[in-house]
Amino acid sequence: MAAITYLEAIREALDEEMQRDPEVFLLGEDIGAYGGAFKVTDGLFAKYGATRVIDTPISEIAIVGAAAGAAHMGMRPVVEMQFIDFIANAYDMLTNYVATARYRAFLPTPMVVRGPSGGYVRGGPFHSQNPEAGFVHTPGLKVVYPATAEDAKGLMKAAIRDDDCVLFFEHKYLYRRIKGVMPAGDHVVPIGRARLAREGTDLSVITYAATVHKALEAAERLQQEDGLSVEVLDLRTLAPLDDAAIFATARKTHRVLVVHEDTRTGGLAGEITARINEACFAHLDAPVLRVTAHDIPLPYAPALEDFVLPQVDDIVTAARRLAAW
Amino acid sequence: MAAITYLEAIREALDEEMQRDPEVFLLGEDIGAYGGAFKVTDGLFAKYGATRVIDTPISEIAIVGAAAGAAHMGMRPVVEMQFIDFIANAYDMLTNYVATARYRAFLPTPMVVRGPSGGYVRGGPFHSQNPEAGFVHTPGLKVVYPATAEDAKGLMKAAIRDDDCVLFFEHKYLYRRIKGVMPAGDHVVPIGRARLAREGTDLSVITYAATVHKALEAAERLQQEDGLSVEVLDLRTLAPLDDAAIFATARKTHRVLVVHEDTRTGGLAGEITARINEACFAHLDAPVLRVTAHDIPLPYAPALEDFVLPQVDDIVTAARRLAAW
Amino acid sequence: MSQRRRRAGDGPAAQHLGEVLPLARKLELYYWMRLTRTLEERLVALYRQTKVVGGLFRSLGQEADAVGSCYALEPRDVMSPLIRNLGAMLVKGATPVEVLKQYMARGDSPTRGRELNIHFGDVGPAGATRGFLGQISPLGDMVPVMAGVTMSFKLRGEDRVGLVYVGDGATSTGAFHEGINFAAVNRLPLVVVIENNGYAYSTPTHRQTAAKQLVDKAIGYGVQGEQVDGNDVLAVYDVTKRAVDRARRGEGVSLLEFITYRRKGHAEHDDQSYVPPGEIETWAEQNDPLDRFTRVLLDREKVPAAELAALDVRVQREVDAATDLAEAAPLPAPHDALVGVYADPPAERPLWFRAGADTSRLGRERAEGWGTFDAAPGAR
Amino acid sequence: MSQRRRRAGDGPAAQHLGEVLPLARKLELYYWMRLTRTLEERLVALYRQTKVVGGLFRSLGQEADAVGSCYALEPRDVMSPLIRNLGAMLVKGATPVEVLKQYMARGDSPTRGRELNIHFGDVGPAGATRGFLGQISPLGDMVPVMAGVTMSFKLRGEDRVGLVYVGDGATSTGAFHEGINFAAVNRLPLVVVIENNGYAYSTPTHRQTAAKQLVDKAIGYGVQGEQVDGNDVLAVYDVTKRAVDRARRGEGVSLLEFITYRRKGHAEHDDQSYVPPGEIETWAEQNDPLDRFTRVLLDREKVPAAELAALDVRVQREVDAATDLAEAAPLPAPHDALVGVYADPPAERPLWFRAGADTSRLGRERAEGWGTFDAAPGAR
Ligand SMILES: Cc1ncc(C[n+]2csc(CCOP(=O)(O)OP(=O)(O)O)c2C)c(N)n1
Ligand SMILES: Cc1ncc(C[n+]2csc(CCOP(=O)(O)OP(=O)(O)O)c2C)c(N)n1
Ligand SMILES: [Mg+2]
Ligand SMILES: [Mg+2]
Repeated sequence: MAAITYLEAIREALDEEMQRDPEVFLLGEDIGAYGGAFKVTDGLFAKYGATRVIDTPISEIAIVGAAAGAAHMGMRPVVEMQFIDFIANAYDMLTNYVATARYRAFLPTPMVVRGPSGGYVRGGPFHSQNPEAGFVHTPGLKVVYPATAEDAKGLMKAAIRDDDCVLFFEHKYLYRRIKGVMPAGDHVVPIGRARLAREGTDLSVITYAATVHKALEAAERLQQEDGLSVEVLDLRTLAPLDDAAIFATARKTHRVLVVHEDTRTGGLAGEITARINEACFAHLDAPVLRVTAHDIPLPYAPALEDFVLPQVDDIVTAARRLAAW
Repeated sequence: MAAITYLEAIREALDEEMQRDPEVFLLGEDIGAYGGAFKVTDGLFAKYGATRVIDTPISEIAIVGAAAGAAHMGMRPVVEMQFIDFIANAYDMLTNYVATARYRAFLPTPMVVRGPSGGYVRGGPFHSQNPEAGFVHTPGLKVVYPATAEDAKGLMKAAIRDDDCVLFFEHKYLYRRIKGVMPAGDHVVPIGRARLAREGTDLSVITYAATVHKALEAAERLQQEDGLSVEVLDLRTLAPLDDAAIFATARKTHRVLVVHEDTRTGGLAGEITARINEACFAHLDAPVLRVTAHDIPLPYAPALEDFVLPQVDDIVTAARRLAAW
Repeated sequence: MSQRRRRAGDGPAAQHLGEVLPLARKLELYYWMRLTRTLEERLVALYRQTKVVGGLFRSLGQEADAVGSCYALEPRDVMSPLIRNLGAMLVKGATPVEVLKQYMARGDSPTRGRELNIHFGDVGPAGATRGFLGQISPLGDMVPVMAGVTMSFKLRGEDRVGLVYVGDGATSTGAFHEGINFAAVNRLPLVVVIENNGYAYSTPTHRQTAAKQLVDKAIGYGVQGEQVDGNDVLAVYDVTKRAVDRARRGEGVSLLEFITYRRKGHAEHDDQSYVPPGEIETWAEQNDPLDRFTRVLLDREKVPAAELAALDVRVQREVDAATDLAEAAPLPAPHDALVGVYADPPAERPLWFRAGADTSRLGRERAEGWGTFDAAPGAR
Repeated sequence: MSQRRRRAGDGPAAQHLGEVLPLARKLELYYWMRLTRTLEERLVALYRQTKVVGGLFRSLGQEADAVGSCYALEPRDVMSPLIRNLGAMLVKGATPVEVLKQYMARGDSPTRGRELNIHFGDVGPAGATRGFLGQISPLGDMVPVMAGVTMSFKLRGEDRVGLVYVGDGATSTGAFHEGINFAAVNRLPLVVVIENNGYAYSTPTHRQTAAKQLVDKAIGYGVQGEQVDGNDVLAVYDVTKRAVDRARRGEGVSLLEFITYRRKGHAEHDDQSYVPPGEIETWAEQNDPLDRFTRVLLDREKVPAAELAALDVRVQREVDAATDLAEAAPLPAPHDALVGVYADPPAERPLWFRAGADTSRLGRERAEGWGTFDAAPGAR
């Protein structure tokens, strides 16, 4: 089978799930005939019609709330945020209504909220965000953020089948830059399991989304230039975190670098560090270090964006320090 | 001078700042003649009138947005969320508009968003929240959360005078339960500095807000029952964190327990743990441990709420484990 | 498009659907209104005995609007109440014992002690559920959710209608606006009821909106608008039934404004100092919905006073019996807090410092019937 | 209250404030419209040369609405533009060189490379600032912010008015609703302009709202509403000037709907496949605002064609000169990213793994003049 892009993999998952389950439908701004701002839903309107691919007004509160209502009644809505940055507008609806529905009212709310996320694309402060931390912090939500085309498809299928609300972050830098050959058959990647992207023995890089690729590039350089064997763990699911995989790599290499594109303070790296520290303290030969964005709204000019966001060089620098600890 | 409550201390700060600076005004739901749901602004409408204590429609987006607009023009609005839980409705306005205004547009936005926060009061899932983590994670915002009446007053005065947006969380469990004698004169507590609430040598508890009092109670018990000398650091300001104070106590006792009322995953304790781990790794005799709420929407029945939230017993248990490491 | 008074859209000869109700059904309306009031009075007594956990919210003087409107729905329809819609919930099948257990945070209350007061519901397939949705506190949020509920009806071709209540105050929220607009554009079978009771907490309606009347918002959403005397239970029924019928016929959203009055404070603790003197008394004396309807039944319908008195006694007995049951109900077990944040995993584990937590029962905690408390509608 | 056509509220004998403008001022309107169009055409050329960083947004066919409305403001008033309001920004004093530098993300652009395209502003005290506010992307948010700006005018007794633009699409946001309602209740001196250009990205207006017309929302907010032909620059001026005057007189909020048409896609990359065939061509041929106004000037005002041609040449020269300046402007230095998230601390420190970062200059980076790029209004 031919390789398809990360973006096509998501579309394929949506298509297959809509085919499989008549309760699955799509809701979002400009996702119908236009196919969405990034064309993720391209062709689905033509195939499934206006009752299953529904264009909405510019109303993130209503889109998320309506998805929840339909989900209570047994449907399986998949909502697009035109850019994930606008999920902030639905923050109350997601954290107060959706996340608590099962717990406080025993209401199933099987829905997916997906959208183009992340930077490195000169999108400026409102088209580049990585808002996962606030949602990982919210009990009742699940969060995934794939780094490969295979996982993008497999996790989307799992997200749609999950009986709770799953936030599905798609990295727009990866949309058309990476490709993968889809496994045959009903390719579902279970939520909650990390992926060992590269095996190594000297130190571990734990990361997710676009920085998985930066970590892999750094690992290759460290191998060649320093002879260091770097393990790279791609988390894939951010809530619930795969503690077993995180602890296994920490206990194996004794040196851990956590990398993410999100800003530093209050980003996920803190949580991961705390968990490793609690569970693997005796195994650590060095502090867990973090390579993250600076605590700054993401600026637009290439030189500025590149300064704020973590780069391959930063991972190399940090890994060397860790290895030398 | 007589001792006044935490709530009265906040009111006194508002009153003094309104007196001092004609640009200070208050905005919120039912804060005028009624004096607010918790009566924090009681009497200020009578004293300053309808142009400085302004009742609003039920519109958290508009209240926060309007405060920002007025702040750009040189005024100093202090906004009340009737319960801090409803700050979720203004999440976009705060994180996208307000937090970035200075950076992206060089616009001063001196404003305070304050409101009753926290649990232990049988308020259920929507009147008990501690939403600080999402805002500490947002560059451009400052966050304070006082534990004493003295700090409530002094930090409110500092927040109003700060040239950026300060989120001021008030713990409603403390409103009328604790009192303090206000220092004479213009009592301003600088933002960004923690307070050593109790000195100790065997281990450190780092915490803030209502759990400061639980930590102090636990420290007393540990002293009496176990002969343990526990240091308690009250953070007071959550953004920016007082790294110097955090690192000092960690380096002093070599054993750190971080306690907060907020849920565990993605809560502030992870960030604090990561910072200690980075800066004080060689000083640690044990892992940094966390006592937090369970990752569960806060239930209403006393037995359930008490189970989910951290209690004095939990701090004692955790401290003993830490001491025995 | 916006109609200032009832029935303008239905032609001049249209019947008053409330007035033509058979007497037996009118007596049912009386029963629900009386039950609402008596149950709330019982809650006040329990509140004073500190048996209520948290605040107590009254709908005194608004019973007609809640009961009359919900009475226009079929059992398969779905209704989303707010804090003043106890009457609507009772009509939809919520039982006094459920309400009492909720307020007392009992372990076998509809939310098992997780949520407050009347924040509970029972929704899902027609027939199997009673059709009311548990509200959350952030105002306005239920409007988008009900847009989604009714979207499911439309997408599946189900003959079901939704009705959502908001207060005058909640009309100022972004959620209200986005939700009704979304429903209007999609012509969903949804009735949006604004209960204009004069206040949002302490804020009078003219500080909430500059509109002359809230029904004036209808035209801006392109929906049918009607305003009605909310303390006239038959008029409320009439206007709501027409809106429900329109929705059922595929004619989309209606926005109804009920003019009523909140005679008690926002909650029991509120001293209503902000209310102009005499205002409450005037409404109590001249415009109590139960008094008004009693007079209709006695004077126009010629119901013997003894028949109403007998209904009152029946209500009293039911509330007494429910109170006994609720007071005897168990408190929740602490570890019950751990169950059901997610479908998978079915339970959280207690944090390590809770060494004493009994987790042995967690496995079987998530029983198959773990859904809404299974008091059948008949159990009332 | 909602007026379907202009001037109904001002009595039948009211003058057309656009038509009575002196010719010199009409020629200014022509100049601003031409400058808007020519500057955007230059941006297209630069975009094709990949000199623009990010997307390019056009207002082709909407120049009259942006220019005519903003021209009704005084220098001390504050205007909040959206992505199609380049014309309004130019009228308010933004310069072509600022716009070009923004689009090319230069280091001395108004936002020093931090924000995109025309997301920049200059607000503060009257006299010292030009009075336009930098927008953010989330739609609707500027309405509450402008409510606050105008609230400061009212609280301080300043004789200043605010004007905020939203698109047809943005009217669906909660922020729009909360903001205009807040302004209406407080009778703030604010004019809210809805530019109904037929589309929000690919979504036609009838999928955005079920209202017959967007001005129908006015009555629901209790504000004055007027609708006007947005491609008639004098009519736009007339209606806006009346609304601004009302606001200045303390008569509160107006909601204006301008009927116009977005002839280009949402941004340059958008192929407009969703537009019915012929629609764009019809508007281009029959309803181009510059063509229409040119005809008014030539035919009714008897302006010699050569005079307009001379203006066109002047505009061309100004845009050429601005382009040269912008292309020569420096790119931002990377460490410039660290400055000014907060007033205190004035700069962030680079993270430890950025060993190479030059932080020596951070101390003096925050110059006193660190505010808006200080091109004076006269510098245009
Ligand atoms: C978004 C939001 N903001 C604030 C509150 C706090 N609050 C609870 S009830 C209330 C007043 C509600 O008034 P209204 O909508 O008129 O309903 P009523 O109580 O009169 O029935 C307020 C402000 C809330 N619940 N949600
Ligand atoms: C809250 C929010 N949701 C979605 C978007 C993405 N978006 C940007 S422009 C646009 C369409 C805007 O349409 P309209 O308001 O009519 O303005 P126009 O472009 O036609 O001038 C959309 C959906 C956004 N910027 N903000
Ligand atoms: Mg009300
Ligand atoms: Mg538009």
